[in-house]
Amino acid sequence: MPLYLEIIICVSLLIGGVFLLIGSYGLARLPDIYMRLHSPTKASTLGITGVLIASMILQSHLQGFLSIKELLITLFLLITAPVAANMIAKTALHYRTKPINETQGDDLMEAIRDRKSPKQPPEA
Amino acid sequence: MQHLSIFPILIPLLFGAIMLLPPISRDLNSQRICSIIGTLFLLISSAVLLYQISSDGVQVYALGGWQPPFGIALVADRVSSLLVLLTSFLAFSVMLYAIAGKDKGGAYFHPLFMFQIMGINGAFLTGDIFNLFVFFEILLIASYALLIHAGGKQKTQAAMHYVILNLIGSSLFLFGLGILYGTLGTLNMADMAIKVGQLENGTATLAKTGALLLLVVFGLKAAMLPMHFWLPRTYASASAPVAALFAIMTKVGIYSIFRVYTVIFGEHAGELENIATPWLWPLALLTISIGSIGVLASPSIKTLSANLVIVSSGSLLACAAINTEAATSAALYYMVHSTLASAGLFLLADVIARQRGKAEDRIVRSRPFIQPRLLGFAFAISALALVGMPPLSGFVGKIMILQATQSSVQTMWVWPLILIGSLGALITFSRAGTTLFWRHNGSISTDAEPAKFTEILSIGLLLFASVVLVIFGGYVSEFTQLAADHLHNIQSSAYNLLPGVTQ
Amino acid sequence: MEGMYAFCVGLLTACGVFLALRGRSFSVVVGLTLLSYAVNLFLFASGRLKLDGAAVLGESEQYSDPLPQALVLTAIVIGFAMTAFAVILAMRARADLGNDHVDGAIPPQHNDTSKKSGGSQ
Amino acid sequence: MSSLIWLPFLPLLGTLIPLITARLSRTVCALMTAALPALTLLLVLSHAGDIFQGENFEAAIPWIPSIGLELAFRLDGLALLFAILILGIGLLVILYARYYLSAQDSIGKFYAYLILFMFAMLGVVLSNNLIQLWFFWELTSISSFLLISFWGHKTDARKGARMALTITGAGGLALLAGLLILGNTVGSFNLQDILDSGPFIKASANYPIIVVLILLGAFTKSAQFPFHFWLPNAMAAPTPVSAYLHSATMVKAGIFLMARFYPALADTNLWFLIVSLTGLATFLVGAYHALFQHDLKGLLANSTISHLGLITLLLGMGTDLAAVAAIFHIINHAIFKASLFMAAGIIDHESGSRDMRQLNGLWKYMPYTATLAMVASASMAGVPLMNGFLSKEMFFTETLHQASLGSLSWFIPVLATLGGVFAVAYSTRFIHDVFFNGEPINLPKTPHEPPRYMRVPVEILVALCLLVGLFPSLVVGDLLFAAASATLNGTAPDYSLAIWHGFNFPLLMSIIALIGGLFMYHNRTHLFKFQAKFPSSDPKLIFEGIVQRIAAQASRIIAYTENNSLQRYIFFVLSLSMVMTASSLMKLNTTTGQRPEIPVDALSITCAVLLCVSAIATVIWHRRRVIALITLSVVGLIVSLAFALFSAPDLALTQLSVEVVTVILLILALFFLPQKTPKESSPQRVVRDLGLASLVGGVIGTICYALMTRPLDTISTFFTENSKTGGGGTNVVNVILVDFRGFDTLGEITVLGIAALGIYKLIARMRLSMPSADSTGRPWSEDKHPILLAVISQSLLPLALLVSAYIFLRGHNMPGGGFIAGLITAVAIIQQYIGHGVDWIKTRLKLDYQIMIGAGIGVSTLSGLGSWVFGHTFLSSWFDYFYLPVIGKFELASAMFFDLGVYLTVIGATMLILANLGKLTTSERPTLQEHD
Amino acid sequence: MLNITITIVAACICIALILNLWRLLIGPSVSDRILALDTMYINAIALILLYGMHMGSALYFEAAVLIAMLGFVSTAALCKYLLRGDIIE
Amino acid sequence: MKLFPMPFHSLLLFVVWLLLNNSISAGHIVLAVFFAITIPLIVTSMRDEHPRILKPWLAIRYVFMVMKDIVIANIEVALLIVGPIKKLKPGFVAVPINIDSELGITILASTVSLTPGTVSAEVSKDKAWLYIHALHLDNEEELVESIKSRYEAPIKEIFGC
Ligand code: NA
Ligand code: NA
Repeated sequence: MPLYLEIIICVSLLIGGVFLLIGSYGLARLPDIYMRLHSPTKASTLGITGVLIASMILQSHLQGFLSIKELLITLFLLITAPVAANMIAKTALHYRTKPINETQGDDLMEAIRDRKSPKQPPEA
Repeated sequence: MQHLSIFPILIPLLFGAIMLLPPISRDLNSQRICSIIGTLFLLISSAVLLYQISSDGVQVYALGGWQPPFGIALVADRVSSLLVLLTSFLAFSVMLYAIAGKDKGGAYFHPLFMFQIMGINGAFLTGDIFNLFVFFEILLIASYALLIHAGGKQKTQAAMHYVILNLIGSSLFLFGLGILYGTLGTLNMADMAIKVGQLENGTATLAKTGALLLLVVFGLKAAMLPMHFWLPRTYASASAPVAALFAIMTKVGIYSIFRVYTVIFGEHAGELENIATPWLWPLALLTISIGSIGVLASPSIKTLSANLVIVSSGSLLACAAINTEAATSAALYYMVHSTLASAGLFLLADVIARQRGKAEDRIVRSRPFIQPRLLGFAFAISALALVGMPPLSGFVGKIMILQATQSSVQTMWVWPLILIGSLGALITFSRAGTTLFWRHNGSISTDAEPAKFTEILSIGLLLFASVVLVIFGGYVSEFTQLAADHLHNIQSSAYNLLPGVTQ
Repeated sequence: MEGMYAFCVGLLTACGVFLALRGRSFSVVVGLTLLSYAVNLFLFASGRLKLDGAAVLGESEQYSDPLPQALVLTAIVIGFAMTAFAVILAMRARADLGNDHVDGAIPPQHNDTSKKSGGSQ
Repeated sequence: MSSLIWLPFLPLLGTLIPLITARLSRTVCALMTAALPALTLLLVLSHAGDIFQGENFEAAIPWIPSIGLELAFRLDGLALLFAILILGIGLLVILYARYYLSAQDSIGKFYAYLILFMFAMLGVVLSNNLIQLWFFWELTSISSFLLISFWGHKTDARKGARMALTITGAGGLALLAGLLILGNTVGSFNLQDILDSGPFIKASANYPIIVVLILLGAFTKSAQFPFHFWLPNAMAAPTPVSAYLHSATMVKAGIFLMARFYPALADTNLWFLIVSLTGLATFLVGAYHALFQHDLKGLLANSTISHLGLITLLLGMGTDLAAVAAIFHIINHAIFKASLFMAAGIIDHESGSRDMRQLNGLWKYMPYTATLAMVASASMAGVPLMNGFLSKEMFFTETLHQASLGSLSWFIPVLATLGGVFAVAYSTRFIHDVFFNGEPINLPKTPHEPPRYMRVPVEILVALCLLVGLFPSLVVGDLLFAAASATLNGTAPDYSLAIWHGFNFPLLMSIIALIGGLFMYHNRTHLFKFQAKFPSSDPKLIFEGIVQRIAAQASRIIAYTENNSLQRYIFFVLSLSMVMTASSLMKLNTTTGQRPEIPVDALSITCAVLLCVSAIATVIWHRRRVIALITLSVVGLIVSLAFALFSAPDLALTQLSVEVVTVILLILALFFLPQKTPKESSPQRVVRDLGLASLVGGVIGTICYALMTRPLDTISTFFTENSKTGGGGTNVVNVILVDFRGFDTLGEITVLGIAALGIYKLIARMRLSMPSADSTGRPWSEDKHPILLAVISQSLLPLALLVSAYIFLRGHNMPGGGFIAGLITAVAIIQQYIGHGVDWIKTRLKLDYQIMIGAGIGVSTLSGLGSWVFGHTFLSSWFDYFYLPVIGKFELASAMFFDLGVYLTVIGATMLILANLGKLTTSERPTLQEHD
Repeated sequence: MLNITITIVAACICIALILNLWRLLIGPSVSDRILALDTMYINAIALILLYGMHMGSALYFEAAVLIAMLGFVSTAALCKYLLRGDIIE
Repeated sequence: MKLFPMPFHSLLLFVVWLLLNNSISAGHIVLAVFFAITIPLIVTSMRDEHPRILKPWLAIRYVFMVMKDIVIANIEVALLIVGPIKKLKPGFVAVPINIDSELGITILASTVSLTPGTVSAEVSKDKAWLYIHALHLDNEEELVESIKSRYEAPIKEIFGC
């Protein structure tokens, strides 16, 4: 394998690995569910993309032709990750899971939960 | 005909599948016709198969053309073809009963019935142990579905226990299979029989644990103590044709015990020779005992029949434990007899229950019957058959079993248990019969339905079979003798069943 | 590796068995699912473990034993069918019997029975 | 001699005649019924001459050799005697019953049972094969049950019949055991062989058990003490039955048995002790009880017991002369007892009562019957000039001659005389208390003489009493000699049938008996008072009580063991399996085998940790169901990873897709099941279960380890070698699935299809209430179908379908295949259900899942059947490479059609389950307003 | 170099998985656990791809695709359950 | 029935098939065409009416812009996560939106989730508000404005709604 290829693969792999780790680290570290939501949806998406790119390059090299089917995984993840995050946020809101105290706009939460517009006063 | 030995599996499978497709799937009557034709075909082909086997010898059917031990092979020998014929006859008779109306009350009765038959026949015919597992699962899942046919709390409750216990059983089965494959490296039973003799030390010990796990599984199916608990409730709550069909289900377990522990772990198995016997022996005796106690305690005819199934299982297990040609022959005869007789009683119990209002089939005073003579006669016949009194087939089976005991120890245990068990059955049946048919109050129940023609025909066929088994007892027992000889000698001639390997 | 694998199989089995011995249908079904995982792993292992040996011709030099894999596939499917049936049956039992105890009735509170049995022992 | 074969079956053919002719007049019915027995009697008698000459007739045809059963008959003296009794008295009873039975009674049924019994009884006495003998023996029990319970609506009849059946049935089973051992000992079940090997049998170690078992059969049947109690209770039967069964035939079957096996078994100390003492006890007990009966038939029944005891005692003595006396008494007792029963029946029939406290002074009303009864009764008492006197005299003589009890032998004649005293006393009572002794009290009817022909049978029998009594040699001499010879399996000894033997001890005993009996009867009031001091116990009640207690005990055992606790059942199954496997596993010396192990790496440790922790978490959190589900998903994920790691990509794919569907199913179930699991396991239970679980886990883990570390030689090389060339695919696992072991796969999809059908059945009538709130009591969200989820689900569908097509098509050569493809499609459709709901889908997707299942299984099967056309076996695969312009070379294989069937079935089954489950809740669900 | 990188990345993913497990165990809310599971799916995809790279085999790609597709379905179903109870209504 | 009821999807399927098989052989192109036609035909009944892409070029530009944003967002978020947590100022924000189609809203919400420090939490019943959660909220108005201008506007333009 040419060195430049190996370097590209290694770099993208390392980026991927680091972002995956950060994503999971954030998941473990961040103080409330709403904040935790960010880390897998973003960091992990990028992380997995890194691994996928590395895989694409390596497999293309090994197979001897361009193998970019890993893009399909990226496609799936890009489509589904926001929805998953949305659904999880909905459940957290539904369960009235408390955000940390520093959270701004937490007065909106009831409205969000009930899918009302922010100006309406909450019903009694 | 070369494909004959797979007919007993394919006929029900295809008929079952066809009945899921329109236009037949939309109309109960055409399903009924379809089922009768199917089971009749099955009966005919099984009879021809039996005839062919007894004249030409064993048939090995290599599926997919892959010779055993690599591919799956069906082995139609005297034993399997006899049991397939038994199943087919039972299926045909029970189907006659079902089409009188018991097939209503839920969807898919007919296809499920067919699949159940397929599973049973497959389990009898297959020569591959994993394929045996697959057919076990087919017959089990079909039995789950049939058990809940027509609904009701008891059925649901019984099904819950039955299903979960069998799921545990299936897990154990797979553990056992894993061990056997992991030690023998093959799945064909004849090949296993050859390889098992070559095992040594640790590997042999491991194979033994696998074999014993299988024994538990088969014992569970066969309602061997202490794994019989599920049976009375399950059988008693099932709708009549289903319960009647279930009469053969315990026999599949017994059959597997005979197959596995005479063919694979039989006399030529080296270190693993006759490993099941020390366990089978006490458990068989205890099974007979608990079954007989259950018979005495039975509050209703269906429970009574169910407990009789346990007794017969115990007796058959005792034969398996004795593990000689004579015992196997006795077991085969007894299997045929007890399956048909208990199926007949299950059906009869249903007819009885329908004519007695709220009393149903419980052994209590009730309204009189619409058809007292007919039912009384049928009841007496099935009672005689099941108690094992002349002139019906029970006594032949019983004497064959008694005669099969070898040592004085065996005799000392088996004889009293079987004879006292018969006495218990006699007492219960005489109490039941006199109560059902002579202790009446009130008038004939208004919602009582008389037995329909096909129902009577069905019960009649099953009970008449008992008579035939006595009249032609000589031929039948000669056949079972030959079948038993074959089974006990497979191990020494296993290479004949393995065209794929050279000796 | 084999030891760890075997430990996991054993642990899964134990967990499955423990849950299968509970009284509520849901726990039992979960237990059976765990047990079937264990069974599949066990059956799979009967062909021995092998790294980098997928039984696809031309993909590797030495192939792992494909037969147990085929068996496990069959077992997975059958296990799935059985579990599905058990799950729905549990629901049906709840509907028919009014509770989710596997025996169809909630047994009397343990405190009462323990006193009784304690006395008799 | 083949006509002998037909002899017992002639009456059997006759069982149908009464059923058919019952609609004609009763007389016609009786005559037609009698025809075949009469013919049979003639046939039997036609052989009499030859038999008197010492000839025996035998005939046999094989039946079931494996159990020693042969259809074998023999007509010798003993059989002849019994055949004549059975048929002769049978004919008289048929005539008698014609008048005895009332119009309400079904005479056809009665005659049918009677003839059936006659057939069985003939079978017993004519048998020349042990098993066949037992066969007919049991038939007599059954037919007598039917006869005793003829009036089944009466409690007494039912109970009496049941008791008789139980006792004789139990005896029958003992007899069977005895006969089998006897046959096995001798090595033949032929009667003649048995009779010829008497010395051998008596020397055999099995002899005691044979004797005991066979005698149990004989004693129960012949109502010997202590099994005698069933006989008086069998008196609930119609009197013709009693006259037939309980005097001449069935109760004599036991006696017959002892006589039949006399040469083989008798004449040992054991035999003497058991038989004689039992006979003596029975003789006395019966005689004693007879005196205190108020029921006419009860008196006769007990007297029968007593006389049976007398015969048994004689047979037990073991001398040839005693045997002759026994045979003679069989004849005499049959004659006088049958006539007495008939007389009692006439009295009952014409006066409406059998109670001797009501029956008084009937002489005035029925002098003719009274005369007949008096003669018969005198015979029973042993009055000279009657037949009973002769045999009783012989009996007394024999009691004097035996010395087996040594210095205590004098007991026997003394007790015999005492029995004689009682016999005279109860005979006197039968006459005096009924026909004299004042006026009738409260009889339901005014007594009168019976119809002419009802009396005829009694007249014939009474005439025989006198004829035999007066001219014994002339009337029964030949028959007795032949029967006695047959009994002894040789020639009977010299004996004298003279009426007068001069003054001797036996005569003195008779005189003492006569005088003592009259004296005893005269002073009966004292005796009755004495007897009244004992608490009366009805054996029927005791017997029923015992049976019920046994049944109750049985129920208790069953209730205790089958306590309907699944937990216990599972515990038993697993414990048993552990006992079995652990016990053999302990013999495994070293767990580790020789196979080199794969080194452990961090990745696999991580996976193992994940797996173990989440498995344990599932257990710990099993009561928090959602969380348990989440941890379960982790376990599933790791298992898939493990499959991937250990070179099984197909397994990984399958496990992943199955996992998701399972979780979805479980979530669906979660909604309808209670949201919480209560904590209900006691600590002991938890500890017990943990113990068992660890044991199972430990054993399985150990085995797993031991297996993996041992080398294995498998058949699998065949598959890798033939996968491409024989199966046309490079993915060996898939080729195994669709080709080498396609039959398994066919079975597997059938299972899936059946499961779906079964689940459909389960759902069809399910009535579930939906929880209005979740486990925390929180009302459900109102957002049915979140926008994002709905829209994205739609977008995913085409992609998912494409992926499933991809997976399907590559399966044969690469990981994949119909099953996984099917599940992916199914999951994609489920995703639409989740995103949009059932109603939305219903209008848009019109798939009949049931048809898909049927078609799937059908397609797979048909793809297998195709090979038949080419003469190959089922599922033989076919594949070839084709070339098309533009497209190039491609492969077509029958396995693809097979896989297509799999694909269809999987979708059909999965969707049938999930879509129907979804329909459960489409109706409105209760909404709960939130209260904060 | 590639092998070392793969080892490092594998270690990263392993730590990530352990962290996911940690979150899954401590929760505190069910939503947290679902999120942890979802993240685990993503890490598992990466792990499989990495393994494929390590083995130089493309056989494991489909497993990764399947996790990507099906993991989402599972997450969505769990959330739907928490929200509505009934996932197919 | 139209041959290509969902042209965009057909194209996507065609590409993805070739991608999956890593092949542009004639056989696979035929199969790709086959699936590109049949799958939409099967699926079309299972779809709600969605607006068409009116400006494909704009759409492509949008995609690339979002991809760039994703990378940036990820790095930002990664830094936030690794950095001191105490300094984070999370917050909920209501973004008024003005898109009619559900598809448009979904795309907007997804984009928001994938890009700088925001996750779409909910869409109000009247579809007039998109609620988001920001990991680090410095200036609410700025955030709302950037979402509206950077993402909402192009989406509205692409779909013409
Ligand atoms: Na009187
Ligand atoms: Na629903």
